[in-house]
Amino acid sequence: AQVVPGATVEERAVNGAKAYLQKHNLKNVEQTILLSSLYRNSFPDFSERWEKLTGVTIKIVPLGYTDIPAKIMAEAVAKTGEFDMFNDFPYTAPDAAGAGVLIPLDPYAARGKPDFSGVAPGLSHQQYYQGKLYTFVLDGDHLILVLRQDLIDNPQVKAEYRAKFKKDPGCPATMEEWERQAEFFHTKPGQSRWGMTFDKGLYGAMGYRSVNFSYRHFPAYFGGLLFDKDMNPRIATPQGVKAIKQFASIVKYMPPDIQGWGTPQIYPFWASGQAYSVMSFPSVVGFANSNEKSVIKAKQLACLVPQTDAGGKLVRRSPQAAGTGYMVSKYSKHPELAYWFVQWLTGPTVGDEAIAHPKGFWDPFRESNLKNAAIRQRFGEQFLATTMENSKYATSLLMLEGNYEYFNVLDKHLADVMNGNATAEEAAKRIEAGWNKVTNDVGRARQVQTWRQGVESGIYLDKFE
Amino acid sequence: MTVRRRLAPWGRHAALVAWAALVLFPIFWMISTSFKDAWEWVAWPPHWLPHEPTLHNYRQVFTFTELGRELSRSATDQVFNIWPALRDSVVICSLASLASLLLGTFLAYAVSRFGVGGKNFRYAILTIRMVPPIVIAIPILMYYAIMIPHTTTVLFGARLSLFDTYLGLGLLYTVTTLPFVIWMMLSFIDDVPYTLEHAARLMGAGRVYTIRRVVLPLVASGMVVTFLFIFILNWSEFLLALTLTHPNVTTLPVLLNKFQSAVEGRLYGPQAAIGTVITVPVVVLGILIQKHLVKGFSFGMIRQ
Amino acid sequence: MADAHAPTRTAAVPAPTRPPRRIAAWLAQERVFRLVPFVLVEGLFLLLLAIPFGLTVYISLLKWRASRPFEQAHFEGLGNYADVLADAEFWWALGRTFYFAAVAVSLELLIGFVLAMLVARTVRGTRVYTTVFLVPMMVVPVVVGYNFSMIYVDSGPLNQLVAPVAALLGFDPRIRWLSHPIAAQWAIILADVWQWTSLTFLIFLSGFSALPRPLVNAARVMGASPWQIFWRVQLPLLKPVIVIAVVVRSMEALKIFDQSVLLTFGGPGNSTQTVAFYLWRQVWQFNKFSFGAAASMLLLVIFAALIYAGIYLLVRQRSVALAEGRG
Amino acid sequence: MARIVLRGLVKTFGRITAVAGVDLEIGDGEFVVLVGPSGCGKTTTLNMLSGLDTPTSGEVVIGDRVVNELEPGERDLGMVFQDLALFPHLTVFENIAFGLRVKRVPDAAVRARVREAAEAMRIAPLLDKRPAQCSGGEAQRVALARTIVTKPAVFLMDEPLSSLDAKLRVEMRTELKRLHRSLGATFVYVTHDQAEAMTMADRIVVMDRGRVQQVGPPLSVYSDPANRFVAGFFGVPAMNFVDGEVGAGGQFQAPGITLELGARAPVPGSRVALGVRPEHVRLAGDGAGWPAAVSLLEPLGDETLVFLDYGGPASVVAKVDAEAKVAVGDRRRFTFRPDRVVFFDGATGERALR
Amino acid sequence: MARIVLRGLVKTFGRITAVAGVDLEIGDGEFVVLVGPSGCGKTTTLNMLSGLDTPTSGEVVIGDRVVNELEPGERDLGMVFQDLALFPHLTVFENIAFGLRVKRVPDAAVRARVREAAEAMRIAPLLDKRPAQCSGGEAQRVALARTIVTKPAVFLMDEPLSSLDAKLRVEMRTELKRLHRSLGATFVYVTHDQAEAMTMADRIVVMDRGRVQQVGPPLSVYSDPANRFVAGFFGVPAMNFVDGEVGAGGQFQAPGITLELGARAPVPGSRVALGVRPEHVRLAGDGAGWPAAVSLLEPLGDETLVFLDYGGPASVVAKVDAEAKVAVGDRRRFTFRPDRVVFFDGATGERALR
Ligand SMILES: Nc1ncnc2c1ncn2[C@@H]1O[C@H](COP(=O)(O)OP(=O)(O)OP(=O)(O)O)[C@@H](O)[C@H]1O
Ligand SMILES: Nc1ncnc2c1ncn2[C@@H]1O[C@H](COP(=O)(O)OP(=O)(O)OP(=O)(O)O)[C@@H](O)[C@H]1O
Ligand SMILES: [Mg+2]
Ligand SMILES: [Mg+2]
Repeated sequence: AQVVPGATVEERAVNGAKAYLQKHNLKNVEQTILLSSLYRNSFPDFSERWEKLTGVTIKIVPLGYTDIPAKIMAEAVAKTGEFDMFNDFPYTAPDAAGAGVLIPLDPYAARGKPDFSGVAPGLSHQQYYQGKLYTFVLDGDHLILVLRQDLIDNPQVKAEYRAKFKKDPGCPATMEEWERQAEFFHTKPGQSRWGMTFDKGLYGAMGYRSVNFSYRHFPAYFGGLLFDKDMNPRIATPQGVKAIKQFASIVKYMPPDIQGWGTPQIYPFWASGQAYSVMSFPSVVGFANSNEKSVIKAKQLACLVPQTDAGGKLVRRSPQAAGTGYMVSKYSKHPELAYWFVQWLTGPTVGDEAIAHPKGFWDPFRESNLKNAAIRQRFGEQFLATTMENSKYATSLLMLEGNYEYFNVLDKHLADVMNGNATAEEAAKRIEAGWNKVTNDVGRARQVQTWRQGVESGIYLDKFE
Repeated sequence: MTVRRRLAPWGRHAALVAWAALVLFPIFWMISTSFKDAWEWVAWPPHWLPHEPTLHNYRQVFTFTELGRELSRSATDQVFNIWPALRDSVVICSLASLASLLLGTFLAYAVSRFGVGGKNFRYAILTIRMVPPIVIAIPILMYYAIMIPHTTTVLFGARLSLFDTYLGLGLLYTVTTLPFVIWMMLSFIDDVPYTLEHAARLMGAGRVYTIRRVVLPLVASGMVVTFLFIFILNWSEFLLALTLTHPNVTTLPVLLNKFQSAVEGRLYGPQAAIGTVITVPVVVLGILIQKHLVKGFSFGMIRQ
Repeated sequence: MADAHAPTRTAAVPAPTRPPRRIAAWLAQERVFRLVPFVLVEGLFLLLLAIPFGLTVYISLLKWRASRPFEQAHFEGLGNYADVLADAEFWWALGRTFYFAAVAVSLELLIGFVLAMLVARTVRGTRVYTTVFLVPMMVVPVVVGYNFSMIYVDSGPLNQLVAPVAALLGFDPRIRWLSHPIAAQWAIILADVWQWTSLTFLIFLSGFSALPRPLVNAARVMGASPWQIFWRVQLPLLKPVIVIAVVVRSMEALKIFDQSVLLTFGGPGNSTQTVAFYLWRQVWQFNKFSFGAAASMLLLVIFAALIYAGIYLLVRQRSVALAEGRG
Repeated sequence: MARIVLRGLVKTFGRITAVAGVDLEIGDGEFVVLVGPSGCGKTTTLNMLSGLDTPTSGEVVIGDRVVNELEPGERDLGMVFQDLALFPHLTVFENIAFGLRVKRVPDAAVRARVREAAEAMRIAPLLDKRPAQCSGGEAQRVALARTIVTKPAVFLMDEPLSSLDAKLRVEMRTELKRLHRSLGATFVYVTHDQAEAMTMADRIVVMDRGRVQQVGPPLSVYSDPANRFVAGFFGVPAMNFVDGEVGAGGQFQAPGITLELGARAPVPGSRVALGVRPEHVRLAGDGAGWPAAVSLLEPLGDETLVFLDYGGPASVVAKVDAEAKVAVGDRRRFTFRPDRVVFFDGATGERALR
Repeated sequence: MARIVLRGLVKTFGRITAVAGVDLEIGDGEFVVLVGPSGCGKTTTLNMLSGLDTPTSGEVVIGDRVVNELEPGERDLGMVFQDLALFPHLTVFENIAFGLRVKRVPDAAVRARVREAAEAMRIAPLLDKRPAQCSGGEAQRVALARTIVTKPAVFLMDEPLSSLDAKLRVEMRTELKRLHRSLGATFVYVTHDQAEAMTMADRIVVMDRGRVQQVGPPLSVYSDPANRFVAGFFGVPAMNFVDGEVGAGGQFQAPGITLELGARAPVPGSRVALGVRPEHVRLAGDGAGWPAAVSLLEPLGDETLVFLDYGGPASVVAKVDAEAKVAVGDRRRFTFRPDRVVFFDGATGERALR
């Protein structure tokens, strides 16, 4: 195919769009994007720029991201052509692509030459499903751990901590150590320690434990492939059971309602200084640094996700848990035009600007981000360095047909363990059975093939032994 | 005995006041929260009244600008302005409720006066109401989005889809509320003496004229009650709207859902603001017709 | 007024000349007129419910996940039904639903009845009480949902109110209303009770105000205590109204969806997953359209049984009422 | 012009025969009253006349048209209903105007005619009120005004006075007669109150079990009843009946009472019932008549009812002047006014021994 | 033992005064009838007696206890309501048994007493039916049986017969009298039907606008009314009133009618109204009496009402024998029975010129 002229990814996109408009003699085109409502405060700045550059208007339909997959599937059934682009997690792609609502972008990419260099493998390979390019990622939303720098630096804390653990407090190397720290820092309301009184108490840890979130965190505790080569679950193993236990046991140092909490509870709570540590999306750091009511501005320490014991060896895995990508609808009237916008938005230059956007929700993920002054300014050196390092361990969630059902099985049984309704061993067995049922229902042969393809491509970092 | 007789009213009032407090508390909390800034939404101990009252939530909800971006404080704010959804809800709910009311009233008339549909029609009709909406959501989606467009394309050469349209949702609302209309209106129409109609007809009035000028005015208050009741049902309906509309048409409950879901977390302040705004008019309306409400809900089962 | 039995005219009397009837006049004829609304409504039902219903049956016999194009769906027979029946989660959700409905509806009936009785006996303030008690009914359930989610927050007002009691009994006052499996179930039930007691109250109040006053007076003169009047006179007379309240509320309670989504999203785990919510997830989250259709059909069958039980009760009450000279 | 003929009128509801064949001719301008016990088919007959019910068989002729096929509104008649059927949501004015509005009479004419009707019925000051604000008598007049405003040739009235209290009923009776006289229209009036029937009718039609029992002027129905049903139906208190038989000597014999039948044609041994109205029972001095004990007195003010135990199964009631000296327990003799005694066949109830 | 005394009884509902001060003594075993027009406070008085309403002020004494503070059920009385108030969900048996059941009378005794009451009221065959399956008269008897079964000392009845038709009403009147005589209990009976009042009462209490107007035996209330209200209330058709004044010569003067007052004490010039009942108006031959034209005849069967136009504002009505020869348009003279003419003060309506 003929590569579109242009020196940069963005230039090629603009030129490609203009050429398309010219070729089809189009004017006043409006395209619609189904946008995760997280971005609705920042996205318009870019869509307006695109309109200035090409004359194509982008209409935004914001929707909570939990509702987006259903909306995409409804479009797969209804085929209204209402939407040109979708903004959702990459792991929506398997079902959506299977339903035929997504268009493979490889033919356009061949002419547009997008640039994925400097993107960690766990992130860049996620853009493909069954070998085809469906998604452009613009968000390195992998999990990190954040601690309270001010507490760690407190001399009395240091002294007590050293007395107990024979080392200085700091980023925990392993999940076990994080839990030990959580226990150490956990303080009841009204208790006085280290010369301070904790009126509202101090929780040792925070993390996402609610339905539809647990599965995004669990791989960090598991540390490895959830299935073997033939799609047999590896959960009912000592490694799996240990991961489940670890996942559940730290909950006792978390706020009691944590199983019902999402981002809008966790972020402000963290910023209110009532917890020592939080495992969350990277944006939590920016939130707590910039929010006016935050009491922990510049008191945060970003850490790599702790390592976990994966069957005898320590591995560090940071699930790519919430980063969204951009897909093009098959029922779009002008899929190519939509493609050009996606390529433009996610390109290295515009993409960097997006990440630097003060009200954006895009997180750094590309090596070039490190050199971008605005991004460094926004996220801070320490955090940026950490998160870029962390992204090397970023691993995709399951890129399989029916993945939400796999996730649900996991969530449900993890909740049972957290609530004491099942032991880790029982849960592991049930998860295994549940997953097998899904695999069989979807079609084992097909799943095995997709699974292997995904593992080979490196999206899970780990390979079959 | 007499002591008991004197004390009983006090006991009654105590119980009633207690329940009234229970009923009003969530409403109070909603209104209070609607004036709170984000930091007061979840505070321990809770703030019964806002310490720093603000209109910010209302401003966000009522902004006329496209997305109200300038009013959102941080990246987590996902606030939408209420106007388009308000329009959609008002249009769909009024028209559907009205259609249902008229159709249902006429059918109720036919059932009451001519025994149309058989002896137990008035109960059989309730079966419609018992079907959970989720059960019909997918087939209706396919029906609206595939079968109807396909059929119209073949027949008329024009693709007509009911998916995500006023008509599509409105029709469903009409159908799902019909059973209640028929049921309630039956009890009102049964109360209108035959002789009034006879009198009108003897004076030369036709069937339609009689209904319009004699029967309808007499059941008007019943129709108001019924309308309000089904309007509330439609106004509240969530699942069908969620499945069968958006983005062109968005009703309030769906919009409200965009402010929150258990997963995404909640924006209590703006939600409370919207909640206050959409609750108050309905409640005021309800209070105005309270007397008729009480009359309309024994469904004609006790009559002496 | 034309009738099939109309006698033929005698020749002696000239036939009345009639103006030509137009469509309106034709419609106004009783035998036509009576059927118009019926045909309209039945037509609507047919068009909007019967066809989709047929479609559901058809889909339920296919093997179709929406993650594949519809064209790839193939005939599966009753396999989906077998799958649903074998799915423990379906039964669990169904059980939850019945449990919620049973507990919530019982509470609503009980509280609504007592409130209505108290209001009916009160002389002063009836209007105010009635007005206040009816408010919840008029609040959009979604609003109720997040309203209660505010109240249930572990650092929310409810726990603040509970705190003194908690302190006394020595447990953590921060009850996890939404994340503890049992508390979450009650959270949903209480929200439902809060909202829908207003309806049962309204129905019962209508019943009480329709009760003939002289009957109570008669009982009083015969020396019946308020308690005896209640059990021997009012309650039996209110039976039809009670049946209505039970039927109407059960009907709606079995469909419970909103609060389970809004308050807990079925969690923690699936402890608050109702069958409507289960279906919704199977379909819209897991894209199992044919499975969902089969589950829908099974649900319909189960509900239909209940529906007919309910209707049977209603009809029987009605005929008893007629026999007693009421209604 | 507004002659009414009913020919072989039958109406059945399912298995119930409400009207079992009624033949009747009503002259133009006549005031005919249908009376009979509850459920005898009066309302049904009237409804077939008005067109509200369709006859199962038979013909209704009004003027000189068979009207079976006509809508009620096309039959040129006015009707007053038992419950008046005033439209509660309309003012008195609009109630009266209704029939004119239906016919799209111009507004000015409506106003004039309503006012005229209202004045005729003396309710002009009420025109702006609602029916609920009118007293019983006023509401009654409104219903009449509503009917006369369209000047129908035939007036049908179904127990129009039954909801009024005794006093008002008496007044409205007079009012209705006056109206009839001034309009000259044909009136068909249904009641089960015999006082109304007696005082208003030109002719009374007595119905029972769906059939006409007797037709005639009031006094002849009262004093010359065709059968025992009619005899018992009229008169408060009811006619006294004494069941007996014709003795061998041709005299009437019953326990305690024996009466010579004189010139009438007796069939000895046949069972007959003697009937005599309370006002024709006389308390006699000693000697004449049959002995009896006074068991109960009911003073009515103007007159007093005396219950006489003469040894038969029921008492004989005599209506005597209020000032008559009678006390409970008195033993008195009584006789019947011979020219006022009637006899009925013991089996069929038809008049006998004329 | 079941003497009843009402002392200064007052009841107000908000601004409405339903009963404006009633003082009354009712002897043990007496049959007292409260009559009066609708809304005059009869029901309210009865309800205060039964305890269903609490008096605003005043005392109710039953037997020799002040019962103001007692519950209705503790006052040892039985009540029959206007609409009977039978429990539709209970059988006739259980309806009758109700009062015994609430007192936890043993089952065997209940059965015996219910049967006894049912037999007394002749409804034993109905015991298994429901009230809706009973005819009007039967239902009436059930209500009575339900009341007598507890053998109360006082019976209160609020228009118990008003829903029955004329014929049944007459029968039930007799039934009630019989019941009263056999039970010997005190009866307080409310009605606005004067025939019931006249025929049943030992004493009649006439009420109007919340006050007692006259108390006395039926015939004295009828023939010797205390004021114009009472006079007009009794009698069908109503008493004739002629408004006039006392002339200079001490005679009564009205347009068309002049009457010597004789021995009575006239105050010349004072306005008085003459009252005379229709049965005391006599059609005279030539010469005597005042001339008048017969404007209307109302034959009642046994008697005929003659409307006489004598030149005054209203007609004078005379009740004459049915066989009297009178025709509309006749010019006749009429007189009043002098001993039956009463006079009322023109301003206050109180009796005058006694
Ligand atoms: N629509 C109907 N369906 C069935 N039966 C009916 C209907 N209308 C009247 N009947 C029956 O027909 C008979 C005659 O009824 P109709 O109303 O004519 O009596 P009526 O003489 O007017 O009595 P009343 O004095 O009580 O008004 C009654 O037995 C009644 O039950
Ligand atoms: N509960 C009440 N509230 C207000 N006013 C009342 C109430 N009960 C009765 N009244 C008024 O008190 C007055 C007397 O009423 P009551 O029922 O005693 O009359 P009544 O003589 O029994 O009349 P009727 O013959 O119509 O039964 C009426 O004007 C009535 O409107
Ligand atoms: Mg009738
Ligand atoms: Mg009364």
